[in-house]
Amino acid sequence: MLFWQILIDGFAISSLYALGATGFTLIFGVTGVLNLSHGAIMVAAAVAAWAASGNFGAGAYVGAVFGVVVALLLALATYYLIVRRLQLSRAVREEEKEIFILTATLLWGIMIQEAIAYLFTNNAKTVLPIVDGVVTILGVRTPANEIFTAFVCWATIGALWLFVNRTLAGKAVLAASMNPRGVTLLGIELSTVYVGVWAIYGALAGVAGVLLGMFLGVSSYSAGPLTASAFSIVVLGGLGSVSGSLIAAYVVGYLETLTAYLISPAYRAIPALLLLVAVMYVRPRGLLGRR
Amino acid sequence: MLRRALVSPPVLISLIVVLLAATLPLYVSGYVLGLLTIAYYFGVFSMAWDLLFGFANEVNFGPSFLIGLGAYTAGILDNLYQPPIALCIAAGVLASMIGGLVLALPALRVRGPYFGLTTLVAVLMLQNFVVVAASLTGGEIGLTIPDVISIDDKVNYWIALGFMAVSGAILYGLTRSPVGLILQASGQDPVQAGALGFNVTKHKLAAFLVSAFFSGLAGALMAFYLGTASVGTFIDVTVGVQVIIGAVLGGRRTILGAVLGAVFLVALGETLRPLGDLATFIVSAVALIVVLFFPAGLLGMVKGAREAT
Amino acid sequence: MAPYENAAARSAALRGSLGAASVALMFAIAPSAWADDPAPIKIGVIAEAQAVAGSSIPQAAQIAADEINAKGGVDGRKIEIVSYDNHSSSAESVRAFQRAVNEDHVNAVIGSYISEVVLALEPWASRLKTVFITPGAASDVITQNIAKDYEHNKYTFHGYLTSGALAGLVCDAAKDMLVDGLKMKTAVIMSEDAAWTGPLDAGYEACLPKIGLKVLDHIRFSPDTTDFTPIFNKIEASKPDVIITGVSHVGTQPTVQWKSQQVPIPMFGIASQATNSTFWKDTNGATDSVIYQGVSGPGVAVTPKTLPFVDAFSKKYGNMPSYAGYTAYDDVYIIADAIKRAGSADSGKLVDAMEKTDYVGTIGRVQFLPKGDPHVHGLKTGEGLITGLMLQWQNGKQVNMWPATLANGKLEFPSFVKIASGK
Amino acid sequence: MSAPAAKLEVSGLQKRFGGLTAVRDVSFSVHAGEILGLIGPNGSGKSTVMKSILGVERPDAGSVRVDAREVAGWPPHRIAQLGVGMVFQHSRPLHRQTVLENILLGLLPDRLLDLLPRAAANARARAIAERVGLTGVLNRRPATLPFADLRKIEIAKAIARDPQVVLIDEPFAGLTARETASFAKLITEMRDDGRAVLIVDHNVKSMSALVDRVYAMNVGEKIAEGTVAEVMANETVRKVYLGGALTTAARPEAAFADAQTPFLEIENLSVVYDKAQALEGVSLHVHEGEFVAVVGLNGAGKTTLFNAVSGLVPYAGDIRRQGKPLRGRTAAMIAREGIVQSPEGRELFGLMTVGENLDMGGHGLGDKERGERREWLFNLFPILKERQRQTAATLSGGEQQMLTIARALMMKPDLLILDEPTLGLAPVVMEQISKALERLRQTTEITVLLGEQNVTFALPHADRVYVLEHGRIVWEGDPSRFAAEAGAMYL
Repeated sequence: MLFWQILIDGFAISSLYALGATGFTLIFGVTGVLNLSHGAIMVAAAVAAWAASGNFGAGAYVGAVFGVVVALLLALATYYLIVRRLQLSRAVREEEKEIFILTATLLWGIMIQEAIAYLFTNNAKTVLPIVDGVVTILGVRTPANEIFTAFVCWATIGALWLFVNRTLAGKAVLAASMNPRGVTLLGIELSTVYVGVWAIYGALAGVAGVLLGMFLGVSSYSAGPLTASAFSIVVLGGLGSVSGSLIAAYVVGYLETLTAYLISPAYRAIPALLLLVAVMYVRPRGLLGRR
Repeated sequence: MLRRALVSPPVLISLIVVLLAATLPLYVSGYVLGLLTIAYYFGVFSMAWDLLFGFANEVNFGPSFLIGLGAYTAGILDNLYQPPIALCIAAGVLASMIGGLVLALPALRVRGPYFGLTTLVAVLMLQNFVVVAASLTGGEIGLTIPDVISIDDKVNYWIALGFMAVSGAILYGLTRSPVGLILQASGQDPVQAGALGFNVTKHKLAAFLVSAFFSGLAGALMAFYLGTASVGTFIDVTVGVQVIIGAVLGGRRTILGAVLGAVFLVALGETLRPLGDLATFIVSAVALIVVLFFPAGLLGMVKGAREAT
Repeated sequence: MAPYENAAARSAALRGSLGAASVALMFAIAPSAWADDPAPIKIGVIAEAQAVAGSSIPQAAQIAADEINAKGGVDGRKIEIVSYDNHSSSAESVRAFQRAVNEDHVNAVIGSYISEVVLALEPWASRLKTVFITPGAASDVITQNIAKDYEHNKYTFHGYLTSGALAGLVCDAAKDMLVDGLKMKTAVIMSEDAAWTGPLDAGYEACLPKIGLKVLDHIRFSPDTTDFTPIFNKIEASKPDVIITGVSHVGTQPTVQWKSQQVPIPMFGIASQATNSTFWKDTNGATDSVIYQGVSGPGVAVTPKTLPFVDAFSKKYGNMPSYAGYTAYDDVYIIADAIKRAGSADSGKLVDAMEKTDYVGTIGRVQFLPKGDPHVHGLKTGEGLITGLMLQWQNGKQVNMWPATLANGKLEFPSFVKIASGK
Repeated sequence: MSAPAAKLEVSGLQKRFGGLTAVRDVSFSVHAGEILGLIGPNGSGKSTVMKSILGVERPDAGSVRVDAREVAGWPPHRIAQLGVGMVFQHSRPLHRQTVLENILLGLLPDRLLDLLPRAAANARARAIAERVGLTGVLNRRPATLPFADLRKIEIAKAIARDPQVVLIDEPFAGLTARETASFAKLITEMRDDGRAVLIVDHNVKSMSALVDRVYAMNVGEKIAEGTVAEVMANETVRKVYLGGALTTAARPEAAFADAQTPFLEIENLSVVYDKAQALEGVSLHVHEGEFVAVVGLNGAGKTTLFNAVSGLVPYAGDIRRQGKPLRGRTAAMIAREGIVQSPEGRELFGLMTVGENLDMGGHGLGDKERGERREWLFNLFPILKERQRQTAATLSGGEQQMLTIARALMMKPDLLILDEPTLGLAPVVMEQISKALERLRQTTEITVLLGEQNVTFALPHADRVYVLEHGRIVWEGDPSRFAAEAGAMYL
């Protein structure tokens, strides 16, 4: 019983982590950018969905879509207003661009977060769920929403996988992550690829955010922790390795669930952090890190 | 070259500014003084960070790890046994320097985002510890520090100003001194520095220790000014962000610019106060604009103009 | 207790760091207005102008001051409120306090609903020998400090219920409503792992068995918890009749997941965020049937003074006062009354007078615990003093259930909640 | 040159990177007051030798002795302190310090508590600056100096440590003829001070004037040692640099239809990489259907030239395609429009299969056409057909090179630019690739611009040959005349 509970509960939350981290690692893998406004964008998506479905009574589906769209726009804004500008900047020396992009996206994230707090207060909000009620699996009474979450996460990740491995456009993205120069020499405009990737990222972050909002609820304060957890998962799995971060997401997810069940909910975050530190010292590349 | 640095414009200007600042208590309200007192301590935080980033070329996302260690160690000691304040502060500095070593170890092994993350994680760990060990640290509602250095605004202000001035002088001098040169060389191109016969590891470790020393000292002093220490004021990641933004805003690699940035942030944040929540939004926006359009930072712009000639 | 403490503290991190000391004079009154009168009595108010709970504090205090002044003030001396916005940061609060005393020469300070802030200010009240009363913080440490070193710390008063006291009030209500009313026998305590819940849980542990509720399990969870599934599963496994809550920093998430997981056990106790009128919307109605402790509720006349105050407040500011608003309003009267009795605003005399306070305010009859009590300068609670209320969310409304004399509705539960009556 | 013990003695040096052995049994010694030239084409392992001496790489076997002390495996700073100085090819001065301060850096002891500069050091720094000819710019910042002065700073720093042994990496790269002379002077002065100098460069010619002895390497091994004359006369060396007897199949330039406006015209092209002159006034042209080879040693500027054509680097001068300037088009556009490069670094997508790599090349084509094209390439490079499900990273060097060329051909190029297709390949593989090119040339109308340092490989295919040296075209003509006219300058 307890075993099944842990298995099922851990799965949903892990899937959510996985989806959240996938976009983050995709962006890093292809464009080499660590986007510290990640959490803020997810929250923005959730709050947008909440506002649309709740305040303006647009209904759960419309709300969800609206949330994703908002995230997508924010992601593109992040690229055009901040990342691209810094990448092309002559005033910043190459070796410094990393810290500049980190700082800039961080500030951008704070701006988004504060804007949300200002417009919608910083109380935690939950998005009107698309599915309701509970189902009993193997004797575990599971909210339908939880199953829905896991399902959508994997459907999205699966779609991404198909896109990248089964379409030429997707392969171009993959190619760009391995060798941007090679892509250019084959007559593919890198800038187009990047815009596409940021759009995909936006969509992924949006879906993740909205699901989070339905499943667990968010507040503008979640932004920082969300970025941190995505960051740790991605580093744990190995920067730029999608499969790595998927695995890492499940490691973290189950580690937390196990701690919550077997030790105490009060310490759920700590083992994951310790594991991260251990990895940093022992295998800085991360579990499946390539670079 | 130090001799030249001593009479160089930046030094003379800062000297004048400090002297002027020292007279402020004669004609501004205690409220403004309190404001600047904090700003000065943040100035030191930023300078210490700039030493690592701008000179040792190590991006430390966890300045608040060192600051928090200093503040809390000093505070807890005072809270438990009330020894002389000086002793508490010394303990704080020591703890912070040990923390510096802990940070330095991964720094010498991993680079870029990886090191950045280790430092970030260090902060999260400390934060968790403070909350979990509430009985000792006061948890998330903060630690009460029975003693304070002084309850007089003016005295506190002068202490902070003096401390900042001295720290600034030392750090600035350090970066202009021979070891400063070596540190920059090590940060910029370890291989070349090695080929010139410099022990890169040794110099970087030293840089971490110095940075930790000032972060910890400033943290402890600030704790004894406020008579309280809380995660929100000393450890939270956003505190570190503030420190970094201050340094980048003022102009990285300039030490003195860091102070400028910190004071600017505080002043701006303050003047925007009536806007409430929007204040933070606008401050971040301004900082972002500087980062995007004037990457050299406030002081950097001036220097840049001069160097180009 | 202290709603959003954590939230506020976190935001304080950014604000406190991006800004520093602050005095928003938006509420302040130009001293010159009283030029021709005898020196006014100045009361400093340090609060969180942006936070839902904090914004009511200076507003309510102002109403009280206006009322008193309208009646000619205290022995002809007007009451002047000087407000300081601390942006939920202890650092800013400390500077505000220093300025209030050293620059603006206030006679007493009313400050903050955040325990972190109050604990930071308490030593300053002692250092600057200024009477200081908090209308909203919950930590027992505040009064414990006074007990530890009375002579030094006697200037601080705790104008709101300590967590320990709150536990007692919840137990009183549980006795009437759950044990006698619904014949419940067992309970599980679910509280967030925060400083303020320490004494609360201790209180629960002590009093629940006494009133006949067996405590089957006691779960503390991290305030950062997002996924409550494990917690509810654990609770359900021990099959209690009721969940006794102690949550403040979190609120939306556990409530929503309680609903979406259809946990068949009712929730009863302290749930600060449930006191917000917006809570129903934030949780998409998941809060339906949640029972929470409060000192006030829409349309509940705790004392004859309650509703008039609420009317005055909503007339002037267009919204309902937060729980700290009620106490802040009372605190101004209490200070004024004490100064009147002491015949002077000298801190020493004022403290003595304050200790003799016996005043019926908006949340009940206020008396401070005497020297020698472990919670000296805390509020006395219980029958005839302060009892608090127990309210339940019922399809979008906060309905009061307890005490019976003030009840304006009956308990109702959704189908998925199984009430183990008479078992 | 008859000092008793050598200042620097390398013996039996061996260094492996994963599978391949970069350096095998290299032994030489440099005495006080002697200049030894260490030469070898790209991938010969000379820089690995240098790194091993510096302590940047830890040799797997063999010994490195400085003043008869074994230093193999020591950390760089200790080796340096023992008296080994290095003049890096790429100068990275401290940007915020003046020239004087940069030189002072070289004079500083490796101590932590050295807070006040000594006046003596200052004087010494000025003396050194005087000597290398930087006196005029002592108080300027590097950013404002010309490339040659930056290199001088590097030399000054090295001299400042008063090293017994000086390593100099490609001393003349990026320098103009006049600057080259003054550098040669500085280096001979070092020798005259009684230092042991080791110069590392691509060929003998560049250093013939100043070295006492030359040690020539190829694919990790010694191929010759001796005086300049001896080494230049050495058969193996000549083979490595010039190849053996050649059969050429050049077609006369007039034979091409577009004699008036050639398909590709490059006029007076100059490229400057952060101050280093990579190309200087280069002009050349390629006719439609012609096969043009640009030969030159690594570092001569071939890759820069091609990258300029492909729009990857900013340049001065004109590049015209069928009379229309290419400037302003993005690299991708140029490639899409048919000027396709098969780059030196190969730039394959390592984790993708051979098939996928080819598809990426044919992304512009319809599915059917892409299929046909792929089949055609498979019978040009049969090995790729067998490997098509394998990921590119798992291919051998030769197979990767074929894939690179094939991928470029998938784009149906009007002009195919081949940059160093033989780099680091075994002779048999070169043979295969050579055959493939031959077939291309026979069976299609393809136009090719080939960049090579391996003359043996380049000349047989070429209709015309350009020789590039230090960023300048130094010879142009028919391949058959190459050995006679250009051989000497090429060695």
